[in-house]
Amino acid sequence: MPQATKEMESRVSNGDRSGAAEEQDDAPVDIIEGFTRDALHGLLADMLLYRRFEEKAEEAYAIGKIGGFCHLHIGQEGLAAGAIRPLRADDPVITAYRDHTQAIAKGITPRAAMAELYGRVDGCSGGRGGSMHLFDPAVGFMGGHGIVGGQIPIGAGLGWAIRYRGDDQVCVCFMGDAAVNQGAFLESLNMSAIWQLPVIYVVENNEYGMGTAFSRVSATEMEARSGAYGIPAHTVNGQDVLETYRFFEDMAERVRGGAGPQFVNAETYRFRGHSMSDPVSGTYRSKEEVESHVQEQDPIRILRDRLMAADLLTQAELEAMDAEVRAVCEDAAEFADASPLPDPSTLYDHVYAEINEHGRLFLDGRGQGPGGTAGGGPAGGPGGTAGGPGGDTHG
Amino acid sequence: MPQATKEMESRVSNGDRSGAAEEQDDAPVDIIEGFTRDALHGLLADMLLYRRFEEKAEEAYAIGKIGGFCHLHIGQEGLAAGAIRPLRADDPVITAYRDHTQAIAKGITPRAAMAELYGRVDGCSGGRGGSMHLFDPAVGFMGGHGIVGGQIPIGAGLGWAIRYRGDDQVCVCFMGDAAVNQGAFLESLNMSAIWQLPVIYVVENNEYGMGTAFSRVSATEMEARSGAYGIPAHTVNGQDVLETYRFFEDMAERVRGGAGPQFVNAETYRFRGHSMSDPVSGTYRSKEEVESHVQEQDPIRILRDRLMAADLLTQAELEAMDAEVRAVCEDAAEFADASPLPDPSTLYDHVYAEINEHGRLFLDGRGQGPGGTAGGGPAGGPGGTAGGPGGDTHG
Amino acid sequence: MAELTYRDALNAAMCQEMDRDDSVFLMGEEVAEYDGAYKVSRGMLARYGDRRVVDSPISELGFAGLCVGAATAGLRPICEFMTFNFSFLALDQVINNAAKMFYMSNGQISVPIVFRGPTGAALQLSAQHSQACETYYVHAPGVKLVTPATPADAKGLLAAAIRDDDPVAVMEGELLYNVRGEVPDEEYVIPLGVADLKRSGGDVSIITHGKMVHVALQAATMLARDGIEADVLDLRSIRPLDVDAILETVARTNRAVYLEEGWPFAGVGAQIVALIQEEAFDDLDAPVMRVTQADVPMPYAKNLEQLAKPGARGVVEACRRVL
Amino acid sequence: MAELTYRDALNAAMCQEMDRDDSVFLMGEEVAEYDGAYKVSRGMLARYGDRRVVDSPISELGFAGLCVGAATAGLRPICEFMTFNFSFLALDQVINNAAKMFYMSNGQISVPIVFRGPTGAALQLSAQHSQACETYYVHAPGVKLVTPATPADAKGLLAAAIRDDDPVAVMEGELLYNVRGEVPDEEYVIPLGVADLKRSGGDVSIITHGKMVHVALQAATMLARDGIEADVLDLRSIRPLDVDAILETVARTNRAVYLEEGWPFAGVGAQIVALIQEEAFDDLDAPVMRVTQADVPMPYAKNLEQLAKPGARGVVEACRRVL
Ligand SMILES: Cc1ncc(C[n+]2csc(CCOP(=O)(O)OP(=O)(O)O)c2C)c(N)n1
Ligand SMILES: Cc1ncc(C[n+]2csc(CCOP(=O)(O)OP(=O)(O)O)c2C)c(N)n1
Ligand SMILES: [Mg+2]
Ligand SMILES: [Mg+2]
Repeated sequence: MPQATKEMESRVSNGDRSGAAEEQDDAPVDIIEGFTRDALHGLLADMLLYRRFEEKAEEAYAIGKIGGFCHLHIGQEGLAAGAIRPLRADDPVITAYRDHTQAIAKGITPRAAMAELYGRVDGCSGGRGGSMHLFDPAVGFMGGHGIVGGQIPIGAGLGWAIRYRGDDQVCVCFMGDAAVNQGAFLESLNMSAIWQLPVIYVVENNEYGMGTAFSRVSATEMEARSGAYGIPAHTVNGQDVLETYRFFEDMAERVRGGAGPQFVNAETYRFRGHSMSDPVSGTYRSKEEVESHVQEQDPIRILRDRLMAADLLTQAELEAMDAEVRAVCEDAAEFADASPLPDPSTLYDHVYAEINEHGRLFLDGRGQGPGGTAGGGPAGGPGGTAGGPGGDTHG
Repeated sequence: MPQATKEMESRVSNGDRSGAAEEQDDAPVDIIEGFTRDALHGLLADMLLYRRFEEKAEEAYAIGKIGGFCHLHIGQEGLAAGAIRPLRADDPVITAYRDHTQAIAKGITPRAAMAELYGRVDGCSGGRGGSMHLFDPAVGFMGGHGIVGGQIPIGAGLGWAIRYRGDDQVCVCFMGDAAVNQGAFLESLNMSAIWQLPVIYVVENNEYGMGTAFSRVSATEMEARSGAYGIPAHTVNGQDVLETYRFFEDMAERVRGGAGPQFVNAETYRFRGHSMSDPVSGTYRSKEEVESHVQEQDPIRILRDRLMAADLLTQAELEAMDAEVRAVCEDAAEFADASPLPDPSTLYDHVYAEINEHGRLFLDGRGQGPGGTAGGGPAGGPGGTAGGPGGDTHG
Repeated sequence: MAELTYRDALNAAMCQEMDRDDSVFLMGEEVAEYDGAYKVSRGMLARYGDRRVVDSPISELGFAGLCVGAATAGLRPICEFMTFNFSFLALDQVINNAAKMFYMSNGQISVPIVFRGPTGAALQLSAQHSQACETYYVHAPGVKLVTPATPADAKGLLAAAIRDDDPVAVMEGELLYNVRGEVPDEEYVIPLGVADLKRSGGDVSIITHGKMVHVALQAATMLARDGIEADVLDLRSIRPLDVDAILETVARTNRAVYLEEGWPFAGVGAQIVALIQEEAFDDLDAPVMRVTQADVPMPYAKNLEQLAKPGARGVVEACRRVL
Repeated sequence: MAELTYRDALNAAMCQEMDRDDSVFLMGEEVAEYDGAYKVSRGMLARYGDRRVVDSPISELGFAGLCVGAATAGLRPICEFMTFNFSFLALDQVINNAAKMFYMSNGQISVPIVFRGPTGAALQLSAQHSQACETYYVHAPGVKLVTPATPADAKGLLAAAIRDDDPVAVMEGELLYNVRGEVPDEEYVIPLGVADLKRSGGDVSIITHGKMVHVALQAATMLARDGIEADVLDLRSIRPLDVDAILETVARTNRAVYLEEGWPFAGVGAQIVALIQEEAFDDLDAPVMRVTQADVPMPYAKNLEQLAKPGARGVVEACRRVL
């Protein structure tokens, strides 16, 4: 079931959806590498949705509707579609801050994602998280994490919980190429190996961590990084969504079957700057380098061209598809814009899950307890302007 | 120059001493693997010194002269002698908390080491550091560190400083087998590789981290751990001091010559418990296992037997040697015992290297500044009994 | 009621909770085969097996993070740090993940984890092994912190911590493990946020927590010899904080001393002093004094260590100054 | 005197010190080829080459530790954290090694290192990227901490920090980098431990540090409209702490408010309040109030973030309460 067109319907379909058509021998002409025409259109529509969603976010950021850091996945959509769509609804996925399209691929609606970027109450994190912290455990999306490498041990823990309960889910834990230089990588992979946790660690290897080429911060190739713990390394072309999809479909089943942790070097490329404030090209990579990737390595163009060459997609179909996903994104933006800001009275909600009648949890004299009047609460109050004259932000 | 017998003399001889006799063709009968008789006796005497020193410490601990944690190196002396004695005096060495014999091998006198264990003012760390924190930068011994893996980045930094200055020293950074599971290991080795730092990382692989066998916390062999960063791995038998010595003599020169960082898996075995409170054998390793190592893998016995078999050592010579090092250790203990406790008035010395006339650095109202009388200083005072009823200590 | 050591009381709490809830497990260095570096988990591997009592590699950041991840999936990990000194390596996972995940996810993902182990100094363990770590765990909101001083409190507070849906740090003491005391046999919990008046005096309030409760009681005994009767208020829980109990004792005595094991600068005591003067300014007849560790790294030498640690004599002196 | 941005003043300080001392080098993520995530090191790679201006992998624990090691060997590293939020990963190296090595080695090994980068919240960066980290750096003795608020202070304090023989954390602010101000052209240092009275009033003392100095000045302007004249004391240096300057302003005004960007529990403010009441109890006509970040992780939503941050109106209110 193509994700984009079914957007407004249930998202629980993830697990049921099979791109494979091996058993359908009534439709051989509609097939590329075993994907039916519908499945192929679905993947294309998915990636188009992710692309248009982020283009919309880009627009919204430019006019100040979205604030803070905003890291676009544009160029890397083959990995969201290819690595996540084959998973079951109950397979947990966790990633870093470049998380919009993974979140949508896992089942967060464009509305809920966009509203989160807008910092609104209908956002998937209620407006508290923002771009870097999309969450929805109900669809198995465990965030959205801002500390490089910080999600890797959490991913191992999700795998641990699966094994502990004797369940058969698989955790997919994404990270950037730069994250493999964090100690957390060693510690997590080692534990995953000794306890044979059902985790697929996926490096979205877009060749750069901000402005630093991987080759400048590693003396070895990416594939060499997991052997130290006895974890098999695989390389997949993330720009080829069909290859990626097949790989993850197969790998998820193998890990589900007890193959133990895996390490995937997924080759990809980021078409935009590191974050909104970072130029697309500049000191660390040339305009030409970016341009050649955009021309030749765009996962959407690659699939589109292939489908057209095989007469499985017409220009009209493509335009209809694009119009459809654009409408979804337009709707998401309108929805987000109409969604209210979080109620100020909720500021102290969800810091703690359990608050009893004893003791004070918030020590600023305003959050809870007797303070506020009897001398307890001069702290801040609905603050005036914060922070002094404007600065700027990295990403 | 054998270390033990020259104990009371200068310790700066490290660098000048060469175990090799390749050029001395007047004494071929006295040679094993190119070591002269003197060099062989020297290495044996060194290891005997380390052994007797720690046996003395063990005795002193039992009668409460030494407190806190005390981790003995007994059984692993081949590495102190074999890996450190070939180094130059100005080559920095850094290690973990099991540091007595490395410290002595690098040039800290048994007196200064023992006084430190006693917590006395003549200790190499003035009594502030204790067993785990022996320091003497003047002889290139950079500690003595208590956080597992914490010394590894420091070791990389010592290598960095050498490279930065264009000098030709080599840093030897020891760690336990369990330390390779710390993230600091990945981060340090990776930086050492990309910047080609002159550091030899040595795992004293005694098979256990406290009560945990390495095989229980690693899915791979030790040698597999450095390839992820492109750092060559070597294995050396740490119980064979001659092999170890030759290896490090050669490796230090290669690294000095620009070979880049190296990783050495030095196989060894700890004959005592992890620390003083830990039984020698028990839940995690059998009595038999320990006994067989003591019988067959004692670096001192191995060298002794070899020398005797080659008629390069008589029983009388051995006994004289032993008496000599025992005397050195006896002297060290007497020296330590006679050394005063640190002056209480120095409590606040050496927290900061630079104290100006402005501001207050110590906020307890007693360390510095105007406090102490005008309301500033009720804190503690020469405290009564601390901490309540006795407990116990791990190690 | 049986007399138990503090160590065994902690053990009893863990067993009590593991018996009632399969989602509780214990992970840490040496907790299983070795029965715990301090034998707190003695017998637990034998009783629960290696699915639930798990030896970790020496990877504090990693196993703490793994436990946080397992908690986000609904398990209830007890993450033992051999000592809290080593948990600086894991602090990113504590502060950035455990403490914030519930908030960032808008209450969708709770993190019911316990971090436990000894904090503070034992005997001559030197600078890297002798730190009271409370401040690092309470400064950021999102984590709770309890510091049991007696066996009965140890059992009740640890059990409550395990049942709590938030991350709770349980800070123990190496020098407390052998302390004995009456511990109810039955299943019980002590709610977080309830201080305990361990001694009722009325002339001056000694407010404290953790291991220092014993030092405070000792000081109170010394003061009593001179006819000065001190309240000894054991906070037990640092976050949530029993502000009412603090204000109550201060309202009665009008004079207070905070005793803590750690360093003064931005310590727990600083917060309590600030709170008292903010909320009970008019009750105070004298400044609230603090007795803390000397503001130096812990030295190894016996005499210097003794000097650096807060002690009963220092507390007595401080009480005299505020009287 | 030229008008410089805070960013360029920091750059000028680093260049000044690198020119005079070859042992000074800069290491951090993106500091070289990218000219710094916030462009603080703009032009430095070109000027000093990649021996002295070094891009590190994203390995906070590792490169901070490497810099500590280099410092023990006598170099003077400037270790840039892209933001201090990421330095929780490195805290073990800061607290256990940088802060303690000099003491443990009995004064044999000093650690002349600077840790610098922005601390505190910028705009809508959410919980993991918006923390004031001062408490984590001052609780343990052994590290010094300065928090320049203006370009001139930035240049003078950073230069002093680089020359200092101890570990010094220099906490900046993302929202300060574009602030402009007069900066002396010549070489100078501002000694650590000297507070600066940024405004002289006399009715009430607003004591603060770092970015909040600007909020305090704004609050003082608001108060002045109602005829209330506030002292604004910028501590500039948190450790060493200019206790005399604090006591001096409090002695004059008898009323004080501490304004800080971070959380209240065991914050810098708690320490200052405790100190004032310990050492100037009789000078106080009212409790010292604190204005802090709300005791919650920083939310993303614009309105909640605004509400969580301490602001000038809150300061004005607090001042009115103590008057
Ligand atoms: C621990 C930590 N250090 C630094 C940062 C700042 N930072 C954010 S993203 C980033 C680059 C990460 O690159 P990579 O892992 O390759 O992911 P990508 O952005 O390419 O997806 C850096 C340095 C951070 N968020 N966390
Ligand atoms: C970060 C940290 N975690 C835990 C400890 C407690 N501890 C001290 S030594 C040790 C075992 C280390 O084993 P290994 O590295 O093999 O060295 P060995 O003792 O065998 O020489 C442990 C767990 C510590 N000191 N530091
Ligand atoms: Mg990348
Ligand atoms: Mg070992």
